[in-house]
Amino acid sequence: MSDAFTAQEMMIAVAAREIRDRELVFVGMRLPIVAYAVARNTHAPNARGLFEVGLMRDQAATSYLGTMGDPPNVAGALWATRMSNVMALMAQGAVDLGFIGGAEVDRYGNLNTSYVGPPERPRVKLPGSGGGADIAILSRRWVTLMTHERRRLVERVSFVTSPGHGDGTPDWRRRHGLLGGGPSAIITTLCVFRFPSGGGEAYVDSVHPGHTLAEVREATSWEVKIDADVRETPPPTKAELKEIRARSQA
Amino acid sequence: MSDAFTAQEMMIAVAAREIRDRELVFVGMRLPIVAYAVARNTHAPNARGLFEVGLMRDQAATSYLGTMGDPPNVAGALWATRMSNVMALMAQGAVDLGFIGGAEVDRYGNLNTSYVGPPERPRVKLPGSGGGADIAILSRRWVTLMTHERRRLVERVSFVTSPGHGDGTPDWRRRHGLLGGGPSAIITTLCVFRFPSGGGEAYVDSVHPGHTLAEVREATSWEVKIDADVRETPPPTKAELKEIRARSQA
Amino acid sequence: MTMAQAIDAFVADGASVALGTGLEPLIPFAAGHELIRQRRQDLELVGPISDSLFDELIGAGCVRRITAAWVGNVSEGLGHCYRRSAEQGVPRSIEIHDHTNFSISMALWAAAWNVPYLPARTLLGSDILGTNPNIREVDGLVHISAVRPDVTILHVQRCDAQGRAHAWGPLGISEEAGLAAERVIIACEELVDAAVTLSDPNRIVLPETKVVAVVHEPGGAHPSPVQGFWKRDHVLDNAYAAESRTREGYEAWLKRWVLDVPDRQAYMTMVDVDSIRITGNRPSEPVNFADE
Amino acid sequence: MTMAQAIDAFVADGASVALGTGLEPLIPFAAGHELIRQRRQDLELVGPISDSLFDELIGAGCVRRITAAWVGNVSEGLGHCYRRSAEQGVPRSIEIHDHTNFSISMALWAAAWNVPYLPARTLLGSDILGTNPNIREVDGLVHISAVRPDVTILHVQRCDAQGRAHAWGPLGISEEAGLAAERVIIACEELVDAAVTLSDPNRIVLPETKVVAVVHEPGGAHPSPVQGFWKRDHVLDNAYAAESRTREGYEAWLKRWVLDVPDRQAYMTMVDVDSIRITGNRPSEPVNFADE
Repeated sequence: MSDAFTAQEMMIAVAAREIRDRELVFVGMRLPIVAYAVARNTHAPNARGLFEVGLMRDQAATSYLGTMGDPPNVAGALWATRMSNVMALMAQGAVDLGFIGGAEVDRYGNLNTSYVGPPERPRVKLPGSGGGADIAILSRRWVTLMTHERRRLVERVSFVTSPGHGDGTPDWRRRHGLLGGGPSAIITTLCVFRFPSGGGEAYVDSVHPGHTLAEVREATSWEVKIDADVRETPPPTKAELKEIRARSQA
Repeated sequence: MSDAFTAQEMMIAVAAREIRDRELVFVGMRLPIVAYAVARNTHAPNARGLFEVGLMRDQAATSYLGTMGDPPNVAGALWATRMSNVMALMAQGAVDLGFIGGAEVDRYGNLNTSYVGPPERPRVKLPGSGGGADIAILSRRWVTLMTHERRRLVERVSFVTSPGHGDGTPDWRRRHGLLGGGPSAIITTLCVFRFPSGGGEAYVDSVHPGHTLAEVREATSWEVKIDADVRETPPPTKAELKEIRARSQA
Repeated sequence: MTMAQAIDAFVADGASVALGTGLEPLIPFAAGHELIRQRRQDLELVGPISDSLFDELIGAGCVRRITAAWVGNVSEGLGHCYRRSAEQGVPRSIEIHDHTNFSISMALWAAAWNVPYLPARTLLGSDILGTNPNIREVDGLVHISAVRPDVTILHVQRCDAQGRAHAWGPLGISEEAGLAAERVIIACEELVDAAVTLSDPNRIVLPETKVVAVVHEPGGAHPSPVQGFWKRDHVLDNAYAAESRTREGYEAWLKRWVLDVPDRQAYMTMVDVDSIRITGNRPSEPVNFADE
Repeated sequence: MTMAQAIDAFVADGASVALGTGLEPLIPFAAGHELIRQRRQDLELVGPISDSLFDELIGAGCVRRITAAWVGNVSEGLGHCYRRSAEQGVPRSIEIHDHTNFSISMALWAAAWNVPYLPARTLLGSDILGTNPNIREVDGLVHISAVRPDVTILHVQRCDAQGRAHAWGPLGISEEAGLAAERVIIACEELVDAAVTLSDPNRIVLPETKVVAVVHEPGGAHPSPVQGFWKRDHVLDNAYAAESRTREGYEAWLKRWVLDVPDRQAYMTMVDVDSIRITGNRPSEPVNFADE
């Protein structure tokens, strides 16, 4: 197995490390499904995955998943139920960590997956929230994964589908009645952003191997904050890469 | 089989005749369970029974039921589910007829199954609504069965658990937002009361064989209205008695 | 874990406890009797119809508040301990939060979805609106406040040691009561391998993350029925209804069936189990969960 | 009944139709294709995530309004027909009532319980509050108006002729979509005897009183998966995503896979069924419904 890794593999490895052992993780589509499997089979053997389609699991599926509803994700599930029951657990604060995809994110972690341009005649019509806004509002903390491009990391999203830390003022979420803690990280193809506790603006916490802060600045629309202790993101381990590659589509 | 019949058998036969073919009937405890079975096996072969415990049936249970949740009522059910799903059907107006028991009823068909005397220190604490108030408010029409005694048929109930036609003024139910049509009959051990369409006061529609209007007047707290065409209640048929007796506890 | 251990560990004095959520079947009588033996005080009991279990607990003086649609016994209606408590304060007075079957379900769904209330179309025109402070009319609808049990106790047919419970037959309000609760205790007829429960994840009533204790307690729902295992014991239902009519009769019943009985195993030796045991087999047709 | 007959009889122009309530599995593609063949107009589509089915129907010009959480295709995200419609009005403009997965479920439960709205804790802080007129903030909660489909179409694993449907695996919002609807059409992999369905009344998804048509339609959910019957067809998922990028590509796809195909049976002859058929057996453990 090659130790060289792709940007996507780096993102999945970072996402997997966000999952702590024994946590209940709301697993969305695509990369987070793989991240859950990696975490489960490496450092978080007791992490459970919750899927809005109506599933709970404590083991990774044994074969490739195109979606969370594919048959291998159902076989061996701990619970097959209605979506509204899964949402009940999240509304109660039982979901420790959620993953959300997005087309655009801003410096306060707000996500747009609905409209670029005016909703009545958008420049780009995106697919919509799915469960994204629910996760953003109700999970204890959440993480988004995104290709690092200027058109995706924007000063302010034109439409807030899934609220992050709002306008970045202290305690914005609590003041607006949002139950969950909001985004804790933005994982991109170049770096990892994190947020101060209580909300506010994203800062660069680590830069992926082979990339530079200059690249990050260049590919971000806003003037990025850099953590004083910024470091290099630890590359995917052999164990992580093995799990990731076992779950890529043939 | 004896043609003589008890007051209870007369009540069950009348209750069964309230069920029309193809109706969805919300079947409560005790006598109505038998009434559904009688109707289903005589004149209403396509009537379905709905049980708040979480069941739908299209056939009578094959052996004695102490309650609607007894095992013979589950075997062969068309649906075993949650109570809230059964209530959904009733809230939508899908239940044609409901049965409710009560300790006290008044001339407008209001039922008390909660408190005789002040709620804070009642003279008699009754068991409460169960699903009674739900049926009274949401089924398209309903019927109550009661032993005919002055202490049960009262001028005004001291506590309205399950609303009938309220204060008896026209359209009381509609004006108060109650979706269902309200009580259509009170079946007692002596007679059958019915109500004018749109609500109002109960009147004696028929008197059971062997009983008289004088008895009815004597055993009722209010001055009863009598229908101009008051008749004798047709006695239980042989077929009805056979079904009723097959379902009495050994 | 034994029932005594589960009650000791997870039900405190003053707790709000949902019981009897099956309405008539699957009533966790064994758990109720253990609450009495451990002399729990000041409980709030939450449920719809609960066979005679709530009446028994009220008579034993365990209860501070009833949040339920109906309290009595299914043999004859009136709950004699409930009457004595409400009418005479014997053995103590209780607070009564009246519900209907529909409204208690909505109160639990409100808690499950973590909203302060759910609106419903029931209770309009009922005097219950005036006596339960947690139900009120708003704009032609009725708002039913959330009810959040500290613990929900369910009796089910089978469960594995990790808390994956299979129940079948009508489910009453068991699902919402479990989801609404802080924690869940499962009592089961059969303790089975995880391979059995996970063979059918659709039949698992609740997420295992809610379950704090699994008690293998055959007969734990007696005298209420358990589909596939036990018929209703009409004889003992009727006996309770008759004996509890007087306080002395209730106390004799309590001594004989609860206080002098160490646990459910001993209790079941006192029951005519042959008359109520279900011996037939009426199996569900399997479904195929294969993924390839 | 055939799917053509069921759509003809029970889905009118202008109807509100809930489809794809399984989110990703059990999507009733066959029904969607028949709606296109019968040139239904001005539909309101109701659903959570619907694989690419909503995108296909939008491209075919059948849709007046989308009431959904997500429209795209599961292979690559963006729904190209949805984009062309919203961005350019091609082939027609549509009205969009944005939801989240949670809020569309609550909207259907509101209709199921016949209340005008349900409150929820989601959507606070989201701009969706400003664009969907049926969702509004009230006292720190979000009130989600009831959504009542005229018809809900479900694909399930097995059903009997009387409409008792067994589905297994994750259920998404199928239950509330069926209860909320005026009527339900069931498409099934296997048409079975009532003895099979009634052997397990807990697995019956909906009351038969809602069901107006049962269509025996093997493969009717392709390319979405059906537990125990079919894997997802990634190849055809990907093909749709690629071909629908241009209007011409979509029209060629539509001609080939929908318009030139008389029915689902013919469609399935065009699919590499051997690559996606599930052949294994992973049976659920039976439970005992005996009553004596």
